[in-house]
Amino acid sequence: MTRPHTITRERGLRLLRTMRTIRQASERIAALYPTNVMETPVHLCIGQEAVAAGICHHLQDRDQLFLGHRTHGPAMAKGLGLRPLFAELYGRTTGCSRGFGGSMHLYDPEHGLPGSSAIVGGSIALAVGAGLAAQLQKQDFLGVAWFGDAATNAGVCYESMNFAALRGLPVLFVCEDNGYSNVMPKSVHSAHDIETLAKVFMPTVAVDGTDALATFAAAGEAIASIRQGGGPRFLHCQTKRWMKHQGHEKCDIVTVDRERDCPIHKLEAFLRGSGLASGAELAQTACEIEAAIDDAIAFASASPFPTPELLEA
Amino acid sequence: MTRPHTITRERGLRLLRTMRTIRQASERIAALYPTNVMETPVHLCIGQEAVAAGICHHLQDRDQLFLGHRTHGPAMAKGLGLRPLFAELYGRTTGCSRGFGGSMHLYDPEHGLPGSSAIVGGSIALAVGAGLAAQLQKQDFLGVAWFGDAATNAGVCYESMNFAALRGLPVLFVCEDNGYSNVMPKSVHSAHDIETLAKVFMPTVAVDGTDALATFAAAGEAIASIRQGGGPRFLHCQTKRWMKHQGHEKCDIVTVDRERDCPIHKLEAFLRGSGLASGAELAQTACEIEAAIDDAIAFASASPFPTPELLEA
Amino acid sequence: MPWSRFDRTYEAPTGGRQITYCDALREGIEQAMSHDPRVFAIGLDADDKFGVFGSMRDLTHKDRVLGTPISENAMTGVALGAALSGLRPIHVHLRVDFMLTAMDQIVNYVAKWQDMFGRQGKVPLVIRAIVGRGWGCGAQHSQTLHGWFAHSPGLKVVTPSTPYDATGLLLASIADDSPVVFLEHRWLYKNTGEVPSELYTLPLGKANVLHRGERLTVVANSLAAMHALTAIEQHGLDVDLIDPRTIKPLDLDNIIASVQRTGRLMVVDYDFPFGGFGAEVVAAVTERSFDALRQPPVRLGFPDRGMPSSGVLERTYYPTPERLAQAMTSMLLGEVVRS
Amino acid sequence: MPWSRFDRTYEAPTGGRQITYCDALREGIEQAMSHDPRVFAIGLDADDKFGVFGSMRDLTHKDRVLGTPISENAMTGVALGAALSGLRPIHVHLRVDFMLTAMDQIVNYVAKWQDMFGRQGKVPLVIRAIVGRGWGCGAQHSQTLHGWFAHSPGLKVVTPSTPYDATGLLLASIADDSPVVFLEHRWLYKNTGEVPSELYTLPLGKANVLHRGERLTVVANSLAAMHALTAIEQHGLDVDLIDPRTIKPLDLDNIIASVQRTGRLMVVDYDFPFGGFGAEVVAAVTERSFDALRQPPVRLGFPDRGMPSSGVLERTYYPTPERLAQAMTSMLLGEVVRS
Ligand SMILES: Cc1ncc(C[n+]2csc(CCOP(=O)(O)OP(=O)(O)O)c2C)c(N)n1
Ligand SMILES: Cc1ncc(C[n+]2csc(CCOP(=O)(O)OP(=O)(O)O)c2C)c(N)n1
Ligand SMILES: [Mg+2]
Ligand SMILES: [Mg+2]
Repeated sequence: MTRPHTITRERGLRLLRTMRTIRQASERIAALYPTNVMETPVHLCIGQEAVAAGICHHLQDRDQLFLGHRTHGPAMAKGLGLRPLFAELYGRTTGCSRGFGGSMHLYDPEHGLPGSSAIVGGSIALAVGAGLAAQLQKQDFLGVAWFGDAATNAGVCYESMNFAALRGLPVLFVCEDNGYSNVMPKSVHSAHDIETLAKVFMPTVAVDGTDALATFAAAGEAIASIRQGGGPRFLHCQTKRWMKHQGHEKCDIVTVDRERDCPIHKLEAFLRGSGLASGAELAQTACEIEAAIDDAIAFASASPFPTPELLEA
Repeated sequence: MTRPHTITRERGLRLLRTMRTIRQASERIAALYPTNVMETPVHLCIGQEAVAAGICHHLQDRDQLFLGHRTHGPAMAKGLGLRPLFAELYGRTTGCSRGFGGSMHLYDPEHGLPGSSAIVGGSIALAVGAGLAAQLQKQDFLGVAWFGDAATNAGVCYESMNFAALRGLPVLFVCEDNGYSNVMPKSVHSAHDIETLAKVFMPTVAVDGTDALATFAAAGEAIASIRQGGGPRFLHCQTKRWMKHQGHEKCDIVTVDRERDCPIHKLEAFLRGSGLASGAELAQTACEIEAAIDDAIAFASASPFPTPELLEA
Repeated sequence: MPWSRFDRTYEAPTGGRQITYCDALREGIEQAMSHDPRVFAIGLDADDKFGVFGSMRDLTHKDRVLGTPISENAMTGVALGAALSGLRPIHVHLRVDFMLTAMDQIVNYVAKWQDMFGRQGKVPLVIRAIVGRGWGCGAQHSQTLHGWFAHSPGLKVVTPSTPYDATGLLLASIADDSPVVFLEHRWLYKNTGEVPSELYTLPLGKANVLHRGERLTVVANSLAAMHALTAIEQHGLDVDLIDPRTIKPLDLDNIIASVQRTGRLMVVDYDFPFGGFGAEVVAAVTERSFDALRQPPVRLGFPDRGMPSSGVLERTYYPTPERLAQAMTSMLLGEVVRS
Repeated sequence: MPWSRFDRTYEAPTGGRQITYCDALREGIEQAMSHDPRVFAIGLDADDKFGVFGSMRDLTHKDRVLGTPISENAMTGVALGAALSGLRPIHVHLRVDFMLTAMDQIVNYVAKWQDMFGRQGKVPLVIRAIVGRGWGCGAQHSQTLHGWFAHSPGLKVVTPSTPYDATGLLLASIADDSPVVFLEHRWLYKNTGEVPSELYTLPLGKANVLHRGERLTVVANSLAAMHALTAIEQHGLDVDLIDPRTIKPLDLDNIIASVQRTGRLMVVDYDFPFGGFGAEVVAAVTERSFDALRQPPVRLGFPDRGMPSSGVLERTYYPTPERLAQAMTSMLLGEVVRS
């Protein structure tokens, strides 16, 4: 799917920076992972960066984003810094969860990350609760539920959609559909079509989740409608998971076309092609991000470990 | 909704007998209830008899019917005798659950009643399990899930529909929609339309659940398709609850038209009008049923109470 | 903070106004909602005309009483999400048994949320549930589960037995910044007792001595505490009756101080016998004041099987004040008591 | 009945074939499925290439190994419904924590089904789950929960510690006509031990004595039993080590007989400390053989908080054989041991 995009240079570069940060941080994690400096199971989202960037660029700090196990990408896009992220992966007190969470449990309330959960599905309900809090308090923040395709099989997902729809809550449902639950393809876990199902409860939009500009545009419309009191919306973002479900290895069951499937390649090609940015600029961005990752890792490595007294009840 | 029915005299009389048995037994329970001979919370289904009769007349003893809290009607229609039913309500050892179940937990495996549950929703999954057992054993019985409109809000309902659809299991989903969850109307508990939702997973048919012949016809088609290996089906039966959610009192929130809403009145009118049965015959049926209820109550009252040793672990 | 809080001594006042346990709960909720606009109530049938067995009828702030579909699991998550987004929810269940549909949210989410992120945030969430019993309700509508919730780190568990405790502990639970499971026994709803009309809280984790005695320490909570009190009073037994009021945190110090005096321990725990609260009290007391015990401790509770429905079986299944009195008397006579 | 069953003595055989705990489980499942066409396995990712950490890889009867969506609650009901319709399901969870999403089915349905209908029917259902630990998995992926399940009447709870027990108890569980929760610790999967190749079952409710000693009775199950054994052997401690193997039914007679000899009791329970299995053993032993105890009993387990993820915190949170050895030594020296 190619359609003409209108985007400012600044927005384009910011989207790219977010995606590159996620990609480069993920690749660094993958590279370091075999050395066991990070004792925590990681679920990388290489290939899925456009979803995080495209959506989170519309969100404010006050919007409450609830994540599942595949946290890194959307957490960074929402504002979690590289230092507190890496420090958490390194199990240090300076980590965003002070070393108590690990990869699956990231926390940064100042950037609207009230926590994430490793039990698939349940955090969807928490986002609906955030939407309820906004409605009851007559405040204009959103609850954002972020989940994978397989989470739509969990009863809590339906219960949450029903309640959000019943009360017209300001909640954005983001289904980051990589087509798999670990090695189980969607056809084996879902009899339903995700959009058909979501439409039973709320307006639903499908988007190419490997295309940052398309995702950004669709998310913009959905979020604007929610902010205007239009009730919950569902964004179905189809994307690809390049890595294995968990860990640092490449996925051996998903065929990836490194050009057509790569959200970063796509956006860079667009930016260069439309004259919004030069190749040198893009290389520069990559370098800056690499330096920031170096800094974060140095910070994490130098940070103290938590002390056992912290375990006292 | 009136449409011409074709039905044999015998089938018509049998449907009527089932409905009358349910109605008269329920009315007797309501009458006796204030005397506390039955120490157990009853959920009567006066007004809903056509659903039980119309569907269960297509079921065999080997078909496994799983019920919720509103048990009496479908249990009787499926084959549970008046004696074991009343004895259970009277808390006697001769009860179908030996005095351990009460109104909400009826058991009669010989008639395909492997049990019922007072926790809304969960038994839907059990019926799917029965369907799975049939499929794995290559046997031709059905699992039948029987639930109210509000049970469609419970996550387990969706999870069950998805799995039944995924595997094409021989399961009939019966939603006995009386429009209420206790005093809460459907609009307050369901954002979705029940049929639209069910259709995401399987072929779905709506039927007037106060019309025994219509229900019988629709159930016949659905069940035949399931038996032919067509996978799960959903029957949405709209009906009315004449009594309060629980106990022996008339409902004060549902408006009932004793002619238009009464499944028994409708069927009797049809049978008489089409010359299939005479008024005298119908009166005779009512009398016979009354005698059977007298017998069941005498049996229950004379039956021994369970003894405390039975409680030993 | 609009939540004004003060702690009174945790002994019951005297000479005051008498209201029912049900009204005491209602008053606590009414006060909490009036004093703090962040407090709201949510639950299946919470907003209907029955008002949760009367405990939430005719509240002033009806706009903050929300009904829900039969979706207890997601609704628990909704309450948690709201608690993380500036509100102080009270999630209510008409039966504690329905909470089982929400155990993922309760144990994996609500209980763990603070620990999981290094205890940086607050989770001001109260889950109220009513414990049922008898009248043929059967095995799925009669569980108590307080010991079960207490097993799970991250949950406080409160089980008030008197109207005074009901208000004071409910207000303390709502004011608490960590999750509290608040269990009310349906059989206590009509009991009356003195309750001050001004707003007060009682500390969580402080036991109440319901009766003073020298020869036996009986630990009992909720309905069991009231039954034990009846037994002791009717039979004039020389028993120290301690109602922990909060199962967790558990006021072991108070219990142990009593056992040090009496040398004997009985726990009346209206729950399944394996593990749980009764086992914890016996185990903890034995570990910490072994030498004070003169006699084997005793637990009384339910048989280890699901609740029956027939009235005659129920009357055997559930302990009664009379049976508690017999057990206490036997124990004081040094006989072996089997629960 | 195609299910041929025989019980061997429940002591481990000697001189036989050595296989891993994982292979022992696999062999048990393979045998069960071969001997009884009614046996089938179902679970999320049960049918994928990883084969439930290897415990179900390359089974002969692949047609009886079914994957499921992430719908653990309904899938438990599906397994129960199948058990009520002529089959003998094994429902498997890759982590015991996921069972929390299914507690309504497990506690309200599976556990209660027989009691609720006057015990007229059979519920031949095994729920297998793997207990995880460590490596930054955090609070939602490291629970054990055996004591919690045991609290609920109607469930048997089995926690094998050796390959021999794994096969024999798994086959006994599958042959049982009541629901069994079967918990396998991931850390035991690579341990090897002697396992006969012919089909055998071990009785549920019979403890195993892993080490003989005279001065202290240590009760420990699953991984804790193996850690306790290591501690005892490495330090040459004079300890009777009893692995109950089934938490419920619990072989109290065996434990009490040991305490009668040694006069001292320690329970190592890798679980949260409040209530649960550890508390039950201490409480039950104290009640039933108070006079035999010479010293306060001791419980060792996890701190009362959710699991941390940082490696350094994990290494404090989780007990080790070394720490168990220290505690046993202190206890034998008569020092006060605090868990
Ligand atoms: C209730 C529950 N069941 C099973 C798991 C194990 N699990 C972790 S991630 C995962 C796959 C989830 O797939 P999806 O929702 O599509 O997200 P993705 O991993 O593809 O991002 C599974 C089965 C879990 N964490 N929680
Ligand atoms: C999980 C759960 N939540 C709440 C209840 C209390 N409850 C019993 S019946 C009922 C209403 C059910 O309505 P519906 O499913 O439409 O069936 P109906 O009573 O109308 O036949 C409720 C809320 C319950 N039994 N189980
Ligand atoms: Mg996926
Ligand atoms: Mg209804």
